[in-house]
Amino acid sequence: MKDKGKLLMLLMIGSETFFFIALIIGYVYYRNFTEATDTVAQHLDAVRAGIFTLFLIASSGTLMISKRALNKENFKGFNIFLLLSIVLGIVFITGQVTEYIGLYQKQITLSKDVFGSSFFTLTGFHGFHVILGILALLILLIMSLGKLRRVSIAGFGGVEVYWHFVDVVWLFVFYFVYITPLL
Amino acid sequence: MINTDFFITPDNWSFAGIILSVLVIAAYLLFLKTKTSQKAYFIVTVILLYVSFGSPIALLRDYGLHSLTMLQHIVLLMIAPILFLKSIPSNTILFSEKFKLNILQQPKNYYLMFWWLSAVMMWGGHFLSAGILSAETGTSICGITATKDSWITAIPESLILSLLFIAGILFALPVFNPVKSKRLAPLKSVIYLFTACVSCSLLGLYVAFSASTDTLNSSLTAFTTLRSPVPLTLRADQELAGMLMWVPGCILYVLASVSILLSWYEENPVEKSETAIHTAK
Amino acid sequence: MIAVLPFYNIQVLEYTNFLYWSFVIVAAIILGLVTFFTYRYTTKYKAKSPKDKPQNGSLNHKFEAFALITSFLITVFFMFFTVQSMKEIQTIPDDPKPDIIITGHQWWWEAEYPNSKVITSNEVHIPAGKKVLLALNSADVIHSWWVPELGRKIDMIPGMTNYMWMYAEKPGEYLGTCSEFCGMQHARMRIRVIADDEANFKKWQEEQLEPVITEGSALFEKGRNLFEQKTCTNCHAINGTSYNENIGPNLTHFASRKRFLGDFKEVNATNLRAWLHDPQKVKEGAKMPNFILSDQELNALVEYIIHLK
Amino acid sequence: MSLFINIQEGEDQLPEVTSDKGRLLWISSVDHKQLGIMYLWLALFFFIIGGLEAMLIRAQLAVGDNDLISPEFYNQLFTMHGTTMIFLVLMPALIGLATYLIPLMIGANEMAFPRLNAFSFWMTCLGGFLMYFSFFAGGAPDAGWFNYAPLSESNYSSTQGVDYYLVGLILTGMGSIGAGLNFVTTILTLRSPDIKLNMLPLFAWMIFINGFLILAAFPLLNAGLFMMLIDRQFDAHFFIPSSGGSAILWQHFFWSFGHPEVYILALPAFGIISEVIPVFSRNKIFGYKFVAASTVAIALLAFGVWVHHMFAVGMTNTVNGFFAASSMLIGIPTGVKVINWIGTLYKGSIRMTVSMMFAVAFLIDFTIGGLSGASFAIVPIDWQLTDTYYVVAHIHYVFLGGTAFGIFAGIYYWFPKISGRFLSEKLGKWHLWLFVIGFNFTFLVQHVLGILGMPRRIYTYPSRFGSWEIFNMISTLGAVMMFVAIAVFLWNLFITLKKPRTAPKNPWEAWTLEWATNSPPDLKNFEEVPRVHSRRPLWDLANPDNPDKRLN
Repeated sequence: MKDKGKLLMLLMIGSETFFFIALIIGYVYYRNFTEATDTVAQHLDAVRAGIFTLFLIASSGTLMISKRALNKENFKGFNIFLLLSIVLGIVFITGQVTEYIGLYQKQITLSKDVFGSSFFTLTGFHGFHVILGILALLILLIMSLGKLRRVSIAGFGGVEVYWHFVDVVWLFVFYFVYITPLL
Repeated sequence: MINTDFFITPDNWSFAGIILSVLVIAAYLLFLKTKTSQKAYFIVTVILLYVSFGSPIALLRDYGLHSLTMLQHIVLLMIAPILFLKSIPSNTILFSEKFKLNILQQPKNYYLMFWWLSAVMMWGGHFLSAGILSAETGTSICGITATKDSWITAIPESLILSLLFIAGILFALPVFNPVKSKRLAPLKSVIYLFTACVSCSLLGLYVAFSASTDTLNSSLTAFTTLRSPVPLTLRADQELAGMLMWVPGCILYVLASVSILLSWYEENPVEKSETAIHTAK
Repeated sequence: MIAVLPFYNIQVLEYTNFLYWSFVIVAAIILGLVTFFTYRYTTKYKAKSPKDKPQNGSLNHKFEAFALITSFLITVFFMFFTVQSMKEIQTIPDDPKPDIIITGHQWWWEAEYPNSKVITSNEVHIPAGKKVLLALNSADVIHSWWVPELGRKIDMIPGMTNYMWMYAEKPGEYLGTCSEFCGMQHARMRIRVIADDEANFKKWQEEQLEPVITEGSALFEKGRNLFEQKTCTNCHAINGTSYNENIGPNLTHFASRKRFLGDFKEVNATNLRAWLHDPQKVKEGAKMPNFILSDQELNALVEYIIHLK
Repeated sequence: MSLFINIQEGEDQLPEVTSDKGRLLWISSVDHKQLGIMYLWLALFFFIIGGLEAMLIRAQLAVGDNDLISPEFYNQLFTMHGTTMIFLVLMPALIGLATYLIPLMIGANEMAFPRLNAFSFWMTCLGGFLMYFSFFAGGAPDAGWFNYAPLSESNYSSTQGVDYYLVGLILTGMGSIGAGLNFVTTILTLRSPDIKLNMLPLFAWMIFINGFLILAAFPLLNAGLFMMLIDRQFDAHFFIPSSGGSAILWQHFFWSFGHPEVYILALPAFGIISEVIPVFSRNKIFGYKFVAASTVAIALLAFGVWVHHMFAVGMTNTVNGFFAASSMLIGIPTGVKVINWIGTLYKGSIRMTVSMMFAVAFLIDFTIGGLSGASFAIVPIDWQLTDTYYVVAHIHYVFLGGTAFGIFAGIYYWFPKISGRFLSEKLGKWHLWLFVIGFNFTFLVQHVLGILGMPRRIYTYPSRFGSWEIFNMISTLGAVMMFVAIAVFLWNLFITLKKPRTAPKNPWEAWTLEWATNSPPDLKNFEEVPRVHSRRPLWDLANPDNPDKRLN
């Protein structure tokens, strides 16, 4: 493989997958197989979360478009769509933060019960990964605006894969956290 | 009572199935020129298919034996497809160079797609089976609940089993394609199989460890009437199912990986290219 | 003194014994072969001088296949007997009705006999010659019940009840120990199981159910009052009185027991006095607080508790 | 055809350090050789600390009813001893050797990500020192190295020790993941163009597989550690049964990491042995295919056996039975490896150097460890012997008699390459014999102690148990012998490092690429890399008339 950075990122994603599998197992375990109360589950708004999910998916799409622009050496398009991805990512994070605030106002917290613990841990770690991804994209954007164009493009492969990964993980999290209680 | 009677009652053995199997085997032996080992693989495949679809074992499912369903699924999803692909000669039209379905020409074009497709079919198939069982018994199976006697019971079980077999073939194709040049590189096949193992393990884990007393108690009444003759407790049955999915399934892929690697260590591109030059002349 | 290997003649241990000895034999053969060939080759093929040319000899590769098949067969053998003996040792009915419920505490044991309603601590009595079903759980952290001569080992996990069979063929005292690390005094959380014959066991149960003595010498009375004043009753229950908090060991027939503090000290006035005087000095980390009792108070309390027969 | 090819990387990929002179430069170094050496020093440092802890433990247990050490301190000691030896000694030592050797073995000048390499090292270092800082911050972790909940939760472990344990392990875990990432990418991308993946030296192959194991296993631990940290710091309830959590789930997380971890520590040692034995037997490894393929089988199976640490937890016979089967099966590929190593001795021309003697000691002691491990797969035996000194003996036979002997063999073997000097063979033999005899004295009797019913992790035992006392005394005396052996080893290191550099390029007439460089290698490892056509490139160069079978 030519792109060392992308290879490294792929391996790291493989590793992170196991991390999230462990967290999801924890979540499913407490959700399904203990007598944990469902207070948090009852307060989750799947529709709202679904809308924010669309933002995150869209950000993956815009990132792909910006990659295509990069391959055609259309730097303007590249920058615009990169910026768009970042904005969409930030929208998603904003959604998550406001959701947390809403839940905390309803006294649903990390320490309320075991379901709260696993819910906030799982979504929190995902949110943390999204923030890291946004930072990486920002760095790419800033570098591509400046003189370091060549370097930023070299790092693009890795960051792109990472961003898609964060996106896919969210789909699983969304399914297990928001959809399964409805089934 | 499940005893030898159950197995020797001719009614429980599908006669049409036997005829069909014999015909298929005969056709294979007559029309295809293959190695002896391939013939053996094919015969075993047909026997496995027959046992899964037409033998009393298929009927035992009706006792709500979760572990047996899982065994059936493993055979159809993992064992039979590999044997089947191994038994197909490389000049079969579907796989040969002449067959110009572009996507099948290079494994890198389709392996990801097939992985996902078969993973979805595997999980979907299992959940559908659980759903049917749930609808038949009116209880929840591994957290899956269907309304009693809902439309879902109309789906014939054999359809799901056939789908699983097809999913198995699709899944095994990138690694066990009869044409060697269309296979994934050895190390990539190992990773491909390993990722499948992870997926498989998760299902096994889920099934095995969801067998807590609490979840089972709710379904106890329905099952005791259904399967009073079976000498397995409900919990043991479900754990057995999960563990079967997990341990033998994974060991099968580990063995496949190791056998792929063993031939890869010996691989000698020099010899290969020399013979290639030889044939070119 | 615990002895696992000279197992008693009961099924549980027979199986374990058989498996262990056949394992030891197989292992000894394998180890013997490895040692022998390593020794033989390293001496036989030792280079005579540093300039010896490499010989590049090689064993036949069929040898690997042979080893694979042999070890697989050994595996099948042990697997078969493992499954068999697991079934023998650990078949618990779907709807278990335990004879004794044992709860692990940091660092002592509580035993409850649901049939006779006896509650005791640290010293478990069982009838000899009869299989007893134990239910095990824990009040705080994970403990593990292990009386090697009487059956398997099983963890006691908070929030979960485990079951196991225990069987003593002959009357006698059997020692065991908590074998999951459970905090500071894990070492001093030992078990004493006393197997009585049927008649003695019945007698013991009846004795345990007898009401507690409430009257005695003046010192005894003083001790009883102190027991209430010093808030001993907040943790310790004495059946037949209004003290029924089961946080610490049940003291109803305390003096009928041979040892206390998780089989650590013999029950006698001296040990009891030392314990009440400064629990942390006797068993560091124990949950028992130091009530800073005066000498008279100590005498009275000891007098009271030592008469709880 | 030329015998050498030029290496493909440009100068810009080399570390920015221009000289290896000056001590301070080591701190900022990103050179894989310097980092490898620092890893080894770190491991040695913690090895001494962990060893001293072990000596205190043995001193306390030498006689019954001993009150040399308070129970509280004893619990901290054995917790820290276990954690230190596994995460701060064996891991860094193996990663250090790999960091030093992998680029050399595959004809590269650097790791794929030199800065990540430095990051990994400093993370491990930080995690280790943070964990030890807990001694000065109110108390070290005291819940055992596997830290079972709920004993490790705040209501039962009130000091900050466990928090230090959690944070320390998360940091070292990140370091290990970084190292794993680096090994895999380096091997995949920086190999000399001649080297196909199936031509890797066995050590490199094992590290390659090990990289994947690290990548898959450590995240599982990290997830558990984070959950427990959240429990302790933010009052969550993951592992607290009294408020709805599950004590068992922690065990599942820990052991689904913990068992692969055993192989993470064993595989590189297997790799070292597979390098040392052939070189000193002057013989090709018997069955490269089997050794390499069984490694893959072990790595894959390693994730399906963890419940055998939990047979006594009270799971049903069905679950236990399947895990017993998979645990027994994983013994088979491991056992076949021993046959491969012994087969390599056959018709060799064996030179009994200290390195080779450690490898031979490894063969026998690791077999004992493997066999006693197999006895735990037999569930009824496990139901008697788990959590007794039998387990203690087993784990030490695997980690000390297995991995540590492997590391010693590797250190005596590669020391001339790393430092340019030979460790004294005479002192080395003292070290070896004292250590091996002391080791077997210490731990062989512990099997018996376990069978006699002595549970592990007890700070004392009643002195009325006479036989316990005798065996414990033997064990302690053995430990003293090992202590002396390590002193001899340190003395050996000390005097050797004062000697001038005299080692030639290839003193052992070995066959892998690292021996084609200077001893010690220059900052840029290879000006030109020898052409490689087989698994033994230097053999082909030395014996042009009788080369190995070509593989490319």
